[in-house]
Amino acid sequence: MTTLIAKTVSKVCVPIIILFSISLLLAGHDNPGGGFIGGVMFASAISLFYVVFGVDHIESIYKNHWDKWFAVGLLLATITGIGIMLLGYNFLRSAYVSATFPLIGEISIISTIFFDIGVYLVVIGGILHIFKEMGEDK
Amino acid sequence: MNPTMLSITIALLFGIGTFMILRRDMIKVAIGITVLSHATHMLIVTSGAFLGGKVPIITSDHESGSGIIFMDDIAAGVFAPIVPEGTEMIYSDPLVQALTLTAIVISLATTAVLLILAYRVYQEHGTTDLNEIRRLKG
Amino acid sequence: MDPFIAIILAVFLPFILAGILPAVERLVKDKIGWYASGVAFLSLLLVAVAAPEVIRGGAVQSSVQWIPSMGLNLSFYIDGLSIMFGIIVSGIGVIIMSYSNGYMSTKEDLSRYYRQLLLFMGSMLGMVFSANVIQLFIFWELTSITSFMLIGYWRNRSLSVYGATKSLIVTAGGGIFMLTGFLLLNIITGTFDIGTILQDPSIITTIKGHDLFLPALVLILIGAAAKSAQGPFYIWLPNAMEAPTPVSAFLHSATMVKAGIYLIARVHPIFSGTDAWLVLVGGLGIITMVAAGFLAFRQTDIKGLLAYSTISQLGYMMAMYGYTTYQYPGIGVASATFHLLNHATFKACLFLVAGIVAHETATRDIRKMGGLRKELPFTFIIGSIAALSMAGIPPLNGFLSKEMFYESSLEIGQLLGGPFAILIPAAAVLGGVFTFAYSIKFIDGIFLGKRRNDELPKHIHEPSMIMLIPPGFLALLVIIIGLFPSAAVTYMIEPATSGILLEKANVYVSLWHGFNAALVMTIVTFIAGIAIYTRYDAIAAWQDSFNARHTKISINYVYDSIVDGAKGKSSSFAAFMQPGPIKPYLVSLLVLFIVLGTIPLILVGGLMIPPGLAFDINIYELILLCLIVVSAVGAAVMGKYIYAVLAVSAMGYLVSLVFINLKAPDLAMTQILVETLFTIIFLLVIVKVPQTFKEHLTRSVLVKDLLISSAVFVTVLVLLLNAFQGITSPFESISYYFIENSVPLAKGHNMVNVILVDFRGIDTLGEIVVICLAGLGVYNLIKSRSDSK
Amino acid sequence: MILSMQHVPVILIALPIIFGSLTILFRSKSTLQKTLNIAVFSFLLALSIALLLHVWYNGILVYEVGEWGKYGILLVADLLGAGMVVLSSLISLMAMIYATDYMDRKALDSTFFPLFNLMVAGLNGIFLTGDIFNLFVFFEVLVLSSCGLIVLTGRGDHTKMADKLEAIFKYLVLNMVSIILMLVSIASLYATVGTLNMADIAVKVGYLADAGELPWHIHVIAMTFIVVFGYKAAMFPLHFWLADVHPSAPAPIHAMLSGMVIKVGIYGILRVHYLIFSESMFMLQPILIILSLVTIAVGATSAIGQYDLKRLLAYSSVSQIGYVLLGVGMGTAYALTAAIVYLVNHAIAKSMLFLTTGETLYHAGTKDMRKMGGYAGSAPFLCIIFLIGSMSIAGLPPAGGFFAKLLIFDAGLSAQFYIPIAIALIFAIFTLFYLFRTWLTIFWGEVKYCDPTEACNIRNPTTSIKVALSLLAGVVIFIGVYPEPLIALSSVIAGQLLDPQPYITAVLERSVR
Repeated sequence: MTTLIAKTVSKVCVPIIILFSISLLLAGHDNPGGGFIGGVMFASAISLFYVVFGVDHIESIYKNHWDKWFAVGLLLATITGIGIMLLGYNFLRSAYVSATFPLIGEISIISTIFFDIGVYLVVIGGILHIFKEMGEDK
Repeated sequence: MNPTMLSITIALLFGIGTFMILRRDMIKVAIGITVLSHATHMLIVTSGAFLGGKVPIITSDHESGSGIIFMDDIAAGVFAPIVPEGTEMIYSDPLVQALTLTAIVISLATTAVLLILAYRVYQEHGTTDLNEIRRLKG
Repeated sequence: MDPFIAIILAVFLPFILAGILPAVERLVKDKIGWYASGVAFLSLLLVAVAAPEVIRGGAVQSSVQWIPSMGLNLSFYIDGLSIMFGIIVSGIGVIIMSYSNGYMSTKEDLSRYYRQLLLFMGSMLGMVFSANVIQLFIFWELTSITSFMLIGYWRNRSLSVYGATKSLIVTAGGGIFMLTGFLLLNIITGTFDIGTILQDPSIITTIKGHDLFLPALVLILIGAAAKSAQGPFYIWLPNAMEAPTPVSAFLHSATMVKAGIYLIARVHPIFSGTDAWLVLVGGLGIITMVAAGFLAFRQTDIKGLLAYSTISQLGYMMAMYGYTTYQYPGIGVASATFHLLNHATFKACLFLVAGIVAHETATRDIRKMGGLRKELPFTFIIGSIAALSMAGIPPLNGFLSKEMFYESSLEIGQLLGGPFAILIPAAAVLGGVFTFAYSIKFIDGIFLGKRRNDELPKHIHEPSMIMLIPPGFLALLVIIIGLFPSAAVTYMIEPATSGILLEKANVYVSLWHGFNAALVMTIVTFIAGIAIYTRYDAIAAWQDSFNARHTKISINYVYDSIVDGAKGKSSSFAAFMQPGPIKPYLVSLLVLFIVLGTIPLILVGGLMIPPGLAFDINIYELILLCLIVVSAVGAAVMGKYIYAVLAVSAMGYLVSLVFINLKAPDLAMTQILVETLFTIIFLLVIVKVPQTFKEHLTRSVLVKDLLISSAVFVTVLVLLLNAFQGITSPFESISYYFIENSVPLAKGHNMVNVILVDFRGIDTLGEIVVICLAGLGVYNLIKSRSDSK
Repeated sequence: MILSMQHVPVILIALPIIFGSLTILFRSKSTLQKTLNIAVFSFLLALSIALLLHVWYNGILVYEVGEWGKYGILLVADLLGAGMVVLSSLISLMAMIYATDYMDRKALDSTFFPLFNLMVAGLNGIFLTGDIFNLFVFFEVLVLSSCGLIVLTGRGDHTKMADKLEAIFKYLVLNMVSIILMLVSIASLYATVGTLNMADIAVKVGYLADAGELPWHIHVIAMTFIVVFGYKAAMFPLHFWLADVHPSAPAPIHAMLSGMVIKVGIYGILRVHYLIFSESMFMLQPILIILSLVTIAVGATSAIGQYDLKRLLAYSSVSQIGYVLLGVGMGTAYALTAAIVYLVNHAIAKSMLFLTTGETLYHAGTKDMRKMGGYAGSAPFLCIIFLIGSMSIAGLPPAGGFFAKLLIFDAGLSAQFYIPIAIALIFAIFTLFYLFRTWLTIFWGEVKYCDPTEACNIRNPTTSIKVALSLLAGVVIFIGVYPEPLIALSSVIAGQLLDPQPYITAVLERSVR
C-alpha cells in the first residue's frame, strides 16, 4: 500500500480529516458528532498514516506516546467533574458560561465541552496506542 | 422500521453468532463475538420507547410546558414521568442511542483486546485450534 | 474471690501467659517448663478457690454480653461436674508440665511445646466451664486444634503428620456434626444456653417430645464419640501416640479424650431417660469397651496398649452414662463419674511410666522388654500400682469404681429384664477380663520375667527425680483414693453427680461392701483374666490369621482408602468437569441461559408469541435485513479468515444503515468509523496467524451446535417479542425528560451527545476508562512476549 | 464543598481514576508511586469507613451525579454498598501494600499502578451505582482491568505466559458472552418499564405486580441476570473460568480476584434480584439453592485432587462461593445475614490466603505441592498465617470463618432446609480435609525442597508483606473473637434487602431541577 499515490493522498487527506474531527468534536453538542466520533475519526486518520507509511517510519519521524494522550484525556474528563464540585455543584454537573466580547460577539461555553475533549483525547490515545503496539510488534 | 422484523433479524444474528462462538477456531470465535455485539447494539436501539420519529437533534429551541410530570411523589403513587394523553413524541428515543454508543465503544475496546489476545495466544501456543489450547484443565 | 472472676482468670490466664511465653523464654531459657507448670498451678488454685462455694451451693451461672445479635453471651456455668473437670485438667496439667522438664530435651522447641500445652489447658478449662454451647464448641475445637498441633509436635516425621491429620479430621469433623446438633437444640429450645435449659424442666420435656430430638442427639453423640474415640471413631487415638508421651498422658488419656464424656454427662439431663439414649450411648459404650479391650490386649507397643486401653476405659464411662430407663435415668452416673476421676489418675500415671520406660530403653516395643524391675525399681513400683488399679485389684481406686460399674450393670440389666439381665453384666465382665489381662501384660511384659532381647541399651537407669515424682504422686493418689474414698467422694464425686443429675446426690463408696454379686463378678474377672493372659499366644495367632484373611474389615482400612483414594478420584473428577477447551464452558453457559429462560414459561405460563405483531415492512428495509443476515451467515461459513472478516465488516456497515433507518445519525457515524477500525485491527491480526482453519464438522457436533444456536435464537426472539411490546402508561420512558430538558437545562441540541456528556456523564467516564484499560491491557499483552522467551 | 460527606461516593470513584491517569503519566518513578499509592489507598479506606459510618447513622446517602435526579445516574450508598466498598478498600489496600514488594519491577514501572487504581474505581463504581446500565459499564471496567493485571508477573509467580494468555482468553470470551446477555436483559427491561434506575425499575415492576399485570418475560429477565451474576460469582455451571484464571494471576491480583471480584456477582444478585425481581424469587430460590449445592460439591471435590497450590485454592473459592450463594438462595433475613457474614469473611480470609500463597510459592520456588514440605522451620510466619487462613475457610474457631459457617447452618436449619444443610455439612468436612492436608503438606513433613541457588531463608517475606498479612490475619481473628459488629451490620443489611422500601424512597425522593 505504500505507493506514492497513497502517500501523497494521505498527506493531503489526513490534515483535512483531523480538522474535520475537531469540528465534529466542537459541534457535537448541537449536531451529530462529539468526542467519540471526533476521536475515532482522528484515530482513523492517524491509522491511515500508520498503514501507509508503516509504524516504524512514523515513529522515526516523531515518537509519540499515545498512552500520555489517554492519560491526559482521562484526567481532563475527571477534573472537569471535580472542578464543578469546587463551584458547589455535584460531580459532572454542567455549568454554562456565556459572555459577550467585542468584535467576536457572544460566546457561550458549557463545561461539558471539556469533558468531551477528554473523551476525544482518550479515544484517540487508546485506539492509536493499540495500533502502535500492534504495529510495532514483530 | 418494523420492530417485529427487526427482532427476528436480531434473534437470527444471535443464533448465527452462537453457532460461530461454538467453533474450534479462535478467530471464528472472535468474529462470532463481533456478530453477537452487532446484534446486541441493534437490540438496544430497538428497545427504544418510541421508534420512527425524527432524528433526536432539536432544531429549534424547544418550548417547555408540555405538561409532562417529572417529579416522583411516592406517597401519592405518582411515578414520573407522567405523560398526558395525546402527547405526541416527535423524536426517536435518544436514551437508547446514547446507551448503544457507549456499548459500541466498549465492545470496540474489548474486542480489540480479545483480538490482540488471540494473536498472542497463537504466538504462545502455535495454533488457533481451541481444542489444542488446553494446557489448563483438571 | 468471686468464683466467676476466679474461673474467668483460670480460663484466660493460660491464654495470655502462653502469649507472652516466648518473651519469658528469653529470660529463663531452659527453665521455661517450670514457668508453664506455674501457670497450670495458678489455674489449679483459681479453680480450687471457686470450688467450695459451688460444692456447698450447687450450680451457679453468670454471663457477659458478647454477641447480642445472635443472643450469645460469654457465660460460665460452674457446678460440681465442671469443678471436678477443672481440677483434673489443671491438676494433671501441673503434673505433666513438671514431668516434661525432665522428659523434653532442651534441644527441642520448648517454647512451642509449652505454649501449645498451655493453650490446650486454657481451652479445656474454657470448655468445661462454658455455659452456652457455642462458646463450649469454640473451646472444644480449640482443644482439637491444639491436640492436632501437639500430636504433630515432631512435625517432620511422616507418622506424626499422619496421626495429626487423622485426629484433626475425626475430631474437628465430628465437631461440625456436634455443632449442627447444638443448632438443632437451639431450634427446639430457642436458646444456646445450656444453663437455662438445665434449670427449666419444662424445656427438657419439650426437647424430649420434639421431632428433632433424635437428630440432635445423634449429631451431638457423633461429636462426643469422635472426641472420646468411641465406636468407629476410635481410629485416631492410637495414631495420636506419635505425640511426646507427656502429651499423650495429658491430652489423650486424662483430659481431652474425656471431653466427649464430659459432654455426654453435661447433656445427660436433657437426653437421658429415653430409649434412644440407652441404645446409642449405652450400646456404643459397651461395644467400644469390649472391642477396644480386646485390641489393647493384643498391642505390642506400650503406648498403643495404653491407647486402646484408654478407648476401652472411656467405653466403660460411656456405657455407665448410657444406663438409663424412664424411671431411673441416672443409674450409672455416680459410678461413671468416680471411674472418670480414677481413670485420670491411674492412666496418666501409666503413661508417664511408659514415658520413662521408653525414654530409658529407647523403644516402645513390649516384646523387646522384660525384667526391667531390676534397673527401674521405683518405676516398677509406681507402674505396678497404677496398672493394678486399672486391673481392679483392691484396695486401689480402680477396684472401687469397677465394683460400682458391675453393680450398676446388674441393676440396669434387672430393670430392663429379659436377656439384658444376663447380657449387660456379661459384657461388663468381658470388658473387665480384657482390662485385667492387658494390665497384667503391662506389668509382666515390661518389668517381670527376664530380658527377652539384647537390643536394649546397656545402661538402663532410673530417671531423674523430676520424672519420677509426678507419676509417684499420681500413684499415691491412686492408693489414697482407694483406701479412703470418702474425701474424694464428698468433695468431688457427690457435687459432680449432683451437677449431672440436677438433684442432691448421695454417693456411698467403701472398700468393703459385703459379699455380693458384684464381688462374684470381680472374682470371675480375675480368674478369666489370668486364663486369657496365659493363652496370649494362641489368641494372638488366631487374630493375626484373621487379620491376614480379612484385611478389609478394618476402620483404618476404610479411612486410609478414603483419604488416599480421594486424591485420585478427585483428580479424575476434576479432569472430567474441566476438560480444557473453551467450548464446553460456553455450551454450559448458553444451556443454562436457555434452561433458565424456559423455566418461567413452564412455571408461570405465558404466550411465547404475543398478539398484535405487525410484519409490514417496506422492501428496502427487508432487503437490508436480509443482507445483514446473509453477511452474518457468510462470516460463519467462509473458510478463509480474510473473507470472513470482510463479511463481518460488511455486516457492520449494513448495521449502520439500520441505525440511519432508526434515526440515529450519531450511531451510524460511530458504527461506520468503528467498523473501519475493527476491520483494520482484524486485518492486523489475521495477517500474523495462519490464513485459514479447516474444522472438520462431524454430523453430531453440527447437530448439537445447531440445536444450541436455534435454542438461543428462540429464547432471544421470544424475550424480544415480549419485551418490545412497548411501554404502557404509567411507565412512560424517562427519555421524555431528555427531550424536554436538553435545551433548557443542558444547553445542547444533540440529545444523544447531551445524554452522553451530561445526563449520563459517569457512564461515559466509565467508558473512557474502559478504553484506557484496553490500551494498557494491549500494551501488557504485547510486552508480555519477551517474558516468555 | 468537596470535603462534605455528601460527596464521598463520587470521590471513591473519581479519586482512583484521577490517580490512575496520573500514574500513567508518571509511570517510571515506581519508588515514589509505591508510597503515593499506599497513601491514596489508605485514604480511600478511611473515606469508605467514614461513608459506612455516615450511612449507619444518617441513613442511605444518595448522590446525584450531574444533579439530574433519577434521570441521570445516582450513586446510592446504602449499608450493603458502603459495606462492600469498605471491604474492597481494605483488601485492595492490603493487596497494594503487598504488591509493592511482590510485583516485578517491570510491572511496577509500567502498568500495574494505573490498572490497579482503575480496577478499584470499577469495584467502587459497581458497589455504589444505582443505575443498571452503569453497572454494566463498571463491570466492563473490572473485567478489562483484571485481564490487564493477570498478564503481569510477580516474584512467586510460576505461571507460564502461555497459561496466562489461555486463561485470559477463556475469561474474556465467556465474559463477553455473559455481558451480551446482560445487555439483552437491560434492554428488555428498559423496553418494558422505560427506566434504568434500579429503584425506579423496582417501583414500576412492583406496580405491575400489584396490578396483576406482571408480564412473564420479567421472570425471563430475572433468570438471565442470574446467568450474568452467576458467571461473575463462578456459580456452577459457570465456574469453569475461575480455576483457570485466578491461579494465573500474580498473588495480589489473585487476592483481589478471589477476594473481591467474584463477590461482585453475589452483590449483583443481592442488589438486583432482591430489589427488582422480588416477584421472581419463588422461582429463583430453589434454582439458587440447587446450583449452590452443586457449586459447593464440585468445588470441594475438585480441590482435593489438585497438586497445584493456587489451583487448589481457586477450587476452594468456587466451593466457598457456593456457601454464600446457599445463604442468598435461602433468602430469609437470617440466611442473608449469614451470607453476608460469610462473604466478608471469605473475602478477607481468602485474600489473605492467596497473598500468603504467593510468598509460599516464592519461598518454595515451585507451585507443585508434591515438591514442597517442611517449611514450618524455614518460614514460620507464613506457616502461622496460612494456618489462620485455612482455619477460617474451614470454619474452625477462633477464626472468622467459624461464625460464618455457624450462621449459615443455623439459618438453614431454622428455615428447615435440612437436606441442603446436610450436604453443605458434608462438604464442610471436605474443606477441612483438603485445606489442612495442604497446610500439612507444605509446612510439615520432611523438608523437601529448597532452591539450591538461594537458601530458603533468604526467600522470606519482606516487611511490607508481613505488615499486610498480619493486618489481615488480625481482622480474621477479630471477626472470630468478636463478630458482633459484623453480624449486627449484616442483619441490618439483610433487613434492608428484604424490605427495599427505604432504598426506593431515598432514591426517588429527589428534587429534579
